[in-house]
Amino acid sequence: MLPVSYYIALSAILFSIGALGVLIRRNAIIIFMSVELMLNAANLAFVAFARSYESLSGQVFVFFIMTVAAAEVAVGLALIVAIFRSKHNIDVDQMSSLKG
Amino acid sequence: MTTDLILFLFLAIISVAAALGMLFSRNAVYSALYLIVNFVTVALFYLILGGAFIAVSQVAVYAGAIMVLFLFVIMLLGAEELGQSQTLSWQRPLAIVLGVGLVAEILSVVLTQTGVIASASSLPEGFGSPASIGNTLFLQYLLPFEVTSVLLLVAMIGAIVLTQRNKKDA
Amino acid sequence: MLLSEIATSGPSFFYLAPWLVFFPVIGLLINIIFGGRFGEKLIGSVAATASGLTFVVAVLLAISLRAHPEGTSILLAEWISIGELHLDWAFRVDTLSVTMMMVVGGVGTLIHIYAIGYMHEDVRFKNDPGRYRRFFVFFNLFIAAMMILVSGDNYLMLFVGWEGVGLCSYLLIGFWYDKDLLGRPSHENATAGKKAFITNRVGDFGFLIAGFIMFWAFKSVQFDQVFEHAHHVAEHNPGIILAITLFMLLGVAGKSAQIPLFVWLPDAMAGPTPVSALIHAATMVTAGVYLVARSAPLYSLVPQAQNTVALVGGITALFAATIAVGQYDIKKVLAYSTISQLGFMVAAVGMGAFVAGMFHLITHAFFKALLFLSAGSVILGVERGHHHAAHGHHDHDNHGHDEHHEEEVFDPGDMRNMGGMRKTMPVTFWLYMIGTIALAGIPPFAGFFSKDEILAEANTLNFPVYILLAIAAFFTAFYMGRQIWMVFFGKARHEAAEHAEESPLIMTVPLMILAALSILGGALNFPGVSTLTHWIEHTYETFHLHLHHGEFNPTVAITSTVLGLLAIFLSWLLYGRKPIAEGQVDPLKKMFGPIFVGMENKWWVDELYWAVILNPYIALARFLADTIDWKFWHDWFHNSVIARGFKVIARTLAEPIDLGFIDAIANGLAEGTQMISGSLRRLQTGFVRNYALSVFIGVVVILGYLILK
Amino acid sequence: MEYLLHPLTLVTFFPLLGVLVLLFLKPEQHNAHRWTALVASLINFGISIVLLAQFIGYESVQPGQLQMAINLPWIQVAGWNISYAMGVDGLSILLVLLTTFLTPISILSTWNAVETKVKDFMIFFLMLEVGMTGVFLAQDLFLFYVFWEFTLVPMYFLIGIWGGPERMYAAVKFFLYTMAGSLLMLLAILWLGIYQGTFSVPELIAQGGIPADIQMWLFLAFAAAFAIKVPMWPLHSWLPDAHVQAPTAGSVILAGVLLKMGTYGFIRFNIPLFPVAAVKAAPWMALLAVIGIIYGAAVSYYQRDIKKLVAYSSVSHLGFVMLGLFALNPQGIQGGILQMINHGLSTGALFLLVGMIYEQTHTRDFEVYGGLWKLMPVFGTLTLIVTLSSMGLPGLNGFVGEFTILLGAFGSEAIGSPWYAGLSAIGVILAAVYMLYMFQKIFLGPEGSIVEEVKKHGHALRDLNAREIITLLPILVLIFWIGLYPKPFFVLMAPTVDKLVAAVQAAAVAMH
Repeated sequence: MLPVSYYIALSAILFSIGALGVLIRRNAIIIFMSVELMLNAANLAFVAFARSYESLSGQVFVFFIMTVAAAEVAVGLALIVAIFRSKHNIDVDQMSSLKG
Repeated sequence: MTTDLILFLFLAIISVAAALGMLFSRNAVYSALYLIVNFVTVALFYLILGGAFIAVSQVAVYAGAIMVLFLFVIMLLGAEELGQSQTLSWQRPLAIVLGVGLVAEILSVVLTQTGVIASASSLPEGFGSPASIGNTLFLQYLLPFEVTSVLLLVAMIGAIVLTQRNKKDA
Repeated sequence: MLLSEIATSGPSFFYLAPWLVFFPVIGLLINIIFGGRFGEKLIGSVAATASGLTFVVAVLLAISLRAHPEGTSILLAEWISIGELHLDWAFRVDTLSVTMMMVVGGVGTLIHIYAIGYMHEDVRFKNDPGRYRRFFVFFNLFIAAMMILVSGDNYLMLFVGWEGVGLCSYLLIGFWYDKDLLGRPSHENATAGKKAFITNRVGDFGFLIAGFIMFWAFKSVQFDQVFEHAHHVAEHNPGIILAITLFMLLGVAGKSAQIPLFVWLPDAMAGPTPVSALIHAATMVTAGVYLVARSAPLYSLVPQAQNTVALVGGITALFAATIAVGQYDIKKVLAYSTISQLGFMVAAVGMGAFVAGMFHLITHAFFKALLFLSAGSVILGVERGHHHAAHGHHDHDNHGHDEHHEEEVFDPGDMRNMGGMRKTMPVTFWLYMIGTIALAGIPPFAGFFSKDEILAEANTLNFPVYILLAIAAFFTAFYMGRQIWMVFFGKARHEAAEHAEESPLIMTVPLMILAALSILGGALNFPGVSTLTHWIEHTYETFHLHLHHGEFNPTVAITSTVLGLLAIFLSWLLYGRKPIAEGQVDPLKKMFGPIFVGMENKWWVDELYWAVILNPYIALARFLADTIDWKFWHDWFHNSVIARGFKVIARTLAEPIDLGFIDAIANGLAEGTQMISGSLRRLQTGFVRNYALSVFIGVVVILGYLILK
Repeated sequence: MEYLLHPLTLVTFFPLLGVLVLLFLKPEQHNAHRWTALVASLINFGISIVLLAQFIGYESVQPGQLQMAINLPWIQVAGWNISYAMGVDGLSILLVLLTTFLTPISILSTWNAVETKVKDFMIFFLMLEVGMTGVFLAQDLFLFYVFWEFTLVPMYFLIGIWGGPERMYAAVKFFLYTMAGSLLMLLAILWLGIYQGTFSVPELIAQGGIPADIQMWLFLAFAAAFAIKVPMWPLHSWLPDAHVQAPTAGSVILAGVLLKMGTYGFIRFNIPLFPVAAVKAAPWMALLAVIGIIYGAAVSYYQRDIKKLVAYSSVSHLGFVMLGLFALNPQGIQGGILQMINHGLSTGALFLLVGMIYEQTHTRDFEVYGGLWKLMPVFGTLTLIVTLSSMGLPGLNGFVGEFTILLGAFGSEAIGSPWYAGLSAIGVILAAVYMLYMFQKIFLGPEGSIVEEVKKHGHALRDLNAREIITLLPILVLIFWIGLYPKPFFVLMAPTVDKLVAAVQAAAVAMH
């Protein structure tokens, strides 16, 4: 069994890539995917810790995160569809009506 | 030990590569496919870490259901690629610097504290099996489990309401 | 009482006592619920039967009492029970109460029967036949309340009946609540009813206070317990017994129309005649006498109270008799006569001649009911005659009699409109004569024996009262003679009297029974035999109260008889020998002038009360309501002082202080905030990614700080 | 869950369920609103009957205790000990029943009278019921205060929206008056809560130990709130305005229940919490009560507006209640509590009757009335019975209350002199004067001008219809029941009152 830190490091890298995706890309769908990637990174850390502490709670939390992610994707994609209908675009930089 | 390490590195490289592929693809469809690859490698990690049930769920739910949904929406909207219009020119470099910074920070923490977190070499019988997960879920986490069901219901209704066309438009 | 005892010592119907109240209540409920579909005869029969059944019960109780003369008390239910206060719905059956029950039931039933006929015509003359049922409902209610009064086992239950009969009196005086005595639209009758109720309430106030003192002195208002401890209390604190009896006297004065609360009774004649007979002559007004007789064990302990009661009775007897002389309304004469006779009874029970008072109560019930009902018969006869005469004049009139009332005001009760009616109404005439002789106290009629017993007792017990009563007796004979001569002799002074018609049998038969009782009633307590005395003594013996036995006094008897005959002769001289003609001034007025005017105007007692009590109260109420409560307290104090004062304070605070100082600070703060926010708003780019970047910067910086710390 | 279905919680908050249903109904479904409110209040009455049965059951085991008590911590910050504490005893059970009994009757009386915004009316009415029931059941001073103030809001709107022409003035006056008194009470409550360490009434009573001079101040602060609510003379000025302007159902509840909150406050808080002060204050309270009795009766007599007359008669009647309560002996207090019920029934019924005639004639001025008994025999007879009950005719409910009160006050050691009761007994005479005056003006005498006036508008005066008779019938049954057989009512309160009297007497003895 490899040390947990390996997995944590991997998890951190994946998380950072996801975060960069959110920050760099303008395509709303890809931003979403990046969010999913971040969630996955977190899941990986959970499972690694679950293994290391021999506690199933970590795995159960992954299960819950998956559920939340599913719900989030459903609502988020619905939002994107709704926005696309009114704006005919999914570029997040076009949606700036909150500008002060 | 070494086989473990080789396997780990092999999968980790694929995983990071797929993530980066997702990040830099122009086409959203490619991004999605890269992401699926990433999810599958992560599922393999789960398997290695003794989470058989979670691994299967990962493939079924993420790689299967969620990503298919993504692809559906991409196709539906026909928004694979966006036009060239850089609005915030300074954001991209700053973000990359920060991202690297974050990785460096986390790695520094992880590498300096390696010895603290020990790992058990052997696992109890049935760890991460559907039966054990089920027991934990329905005994210890019953109420959260029920709450997530409500959450899913709300998400479903929300999705339906949001995507419904106005009666006047129809 | 043990069952075996009942089995061995004759029949016992004591358990029937509650039915004294239940029967009339059932009767009135039947009439309320089903009466709408009944005919008049059936309504009247139901009511009369209910009343008759109470008489039957009373008789059965009397029979039971022969075997158990000490009487008993029948518990129906617990009423109020708080701490030391225990009040029951319990019925007292002893010789005293059963005597009253028989009078109420018996006379009541006869008057019920009479009323079937009387009201049949009355509602038609007054043009509102729908009110027939209401009359009998109230009548039965009265019987029920009166039975509660006489059968109560404690002072409070007695009080329930006491106020209950007052209510019935109110309702029945105001029976023609939309008319006056002459049938014109007016508030007069309703006001008379209200006057009766309120005057009675003044008396009831005394009763209540007496009850309160009694409770805190005896911790009970139950007859047996009070009387048992009366001696004890009297020894330590005679003032308490005196206070109780004097406050009770106020109640007696209210209900039995004694000075100073007698003013309601003459006005009460606004009710239909059977009401006057039953309630305001035979039964309800005697409740006060019954109360004193019932409380004999208390009164006999305090001579001061006894003297006061006797004096009140004596003065009332004389005072009312003088007023009766000056009245022209046939019922008013009888009303004042009733007050006067009640004075006799109250005087009797006051001086300790309880049996004599009760005896006179009984005979008075007979002959005064007879007189009132006969007077009612006379009035209806005159109405019939008026009706007849009116039709004679207006042959084309098809609308009935209601219009005459509007055209021409005619008082069928005014004796100045009567005269010579012995020919047109012979039966009524003879009945009236019997009643008159009985009332005047001529032997051997009932009134002679009872009145004589009172006079004889007064002669020995309280001589000043004896003098008052003897003079009152003289006046009694005089005004009754005057009435007879004016109503039945001479010539008719109005065409209505000329055409008067005799009443039907349903009215005259009960009268004949009452006449028979008026003749023979004296036998109840015939001197020497003293049936009633021995009968009632049983009750007092239980409280170890030994009655003073009045003896027959020939001197007193002869004096009073001679006085009576002399008075009748005098009245003949004035009114019989030369009957007064139409429109002629009363001969007494010529002779005595101002004195007669005083009698005619009831000595201005009503006016006095208006001036001394009522008008000041109304003025006070008006002052409190309009000036104090509304103008001062509501409008001035609250609306002006508080509300306007608050407004003034508010304005001062609002303009110089709030606007000039506090507001300025607030505005300055607001402007400063606006300036700062104006520069800060540039941060809001509106790009989501930008916001996310700031979060990310935060994460990296904080994490870095934590690591380097 | 267990607390949610506790009878006391249920009986208090059940009407909210009706409110919830009403919220889902469309504003124009007037009949549906009426039925919903009626059914909700009737079910609540049923619940209160169940409560009564349980109460009798507990009472037979432990008489005089606070039964079915709930005690849940509510606000426990900074040493404040506020709980959701409820309980029922002989003092409150009858008033709870009176509330749940009068509410459906009042709702029934609005059937034709309230035509606009029926939904809002019913919502406010049901909320009012929640507040009133809560006031009678709360055993925590803070909770009590919340309920107490809560009743103001619906009543304010009931008067202010559905009232007569001067409704805003009356509503604001009502609100401000009650509020002003309540603030003093709030200060006293906070003092108790902070310095005695608990807001729980039973605990405060058990602790005792408030110094006599402070008791007096606290007594006065509480009395300020309650005396305005009762209202005691001379703080009654808001009452005629509120009564005259309020809609019929509002008047019924105002007279029937809201005023009782004041007298209830005295018996629940002032007397047991500050027994020494209560004994000291008794003669003064009795004096104010006597003045109120006579003054109210005299002022009633001179009113020309029917509702105003009844309003002032309340001042007189509640004077009797106060006299009874401060007699501080069993007769006086039990009579006082019963008289609260009696006044609720009789005056409530009077307001119902006035409302019924007002619906037809649209005037409350005596002068145009007269001779209505002939045209409306049932109406006249029922009014007569209620009038007689109100003026204390033996055999009807009013007498039992007044008699026991006067009897108690006459021999009361706390009041110390029979003169108070003697003078109050004059009020019994004066009650007959104004009550009979009112009855005569409306029902007796020749027909008044109103008869023609109504005919001009194309319809004759009609007698009561079935709904109106059904509205009144339960009250009439109780009027006779209490008058003839009040024992069950006295039995309910006797153990609690005995305990209270014993406690007060112990305090009075300790004082000397």
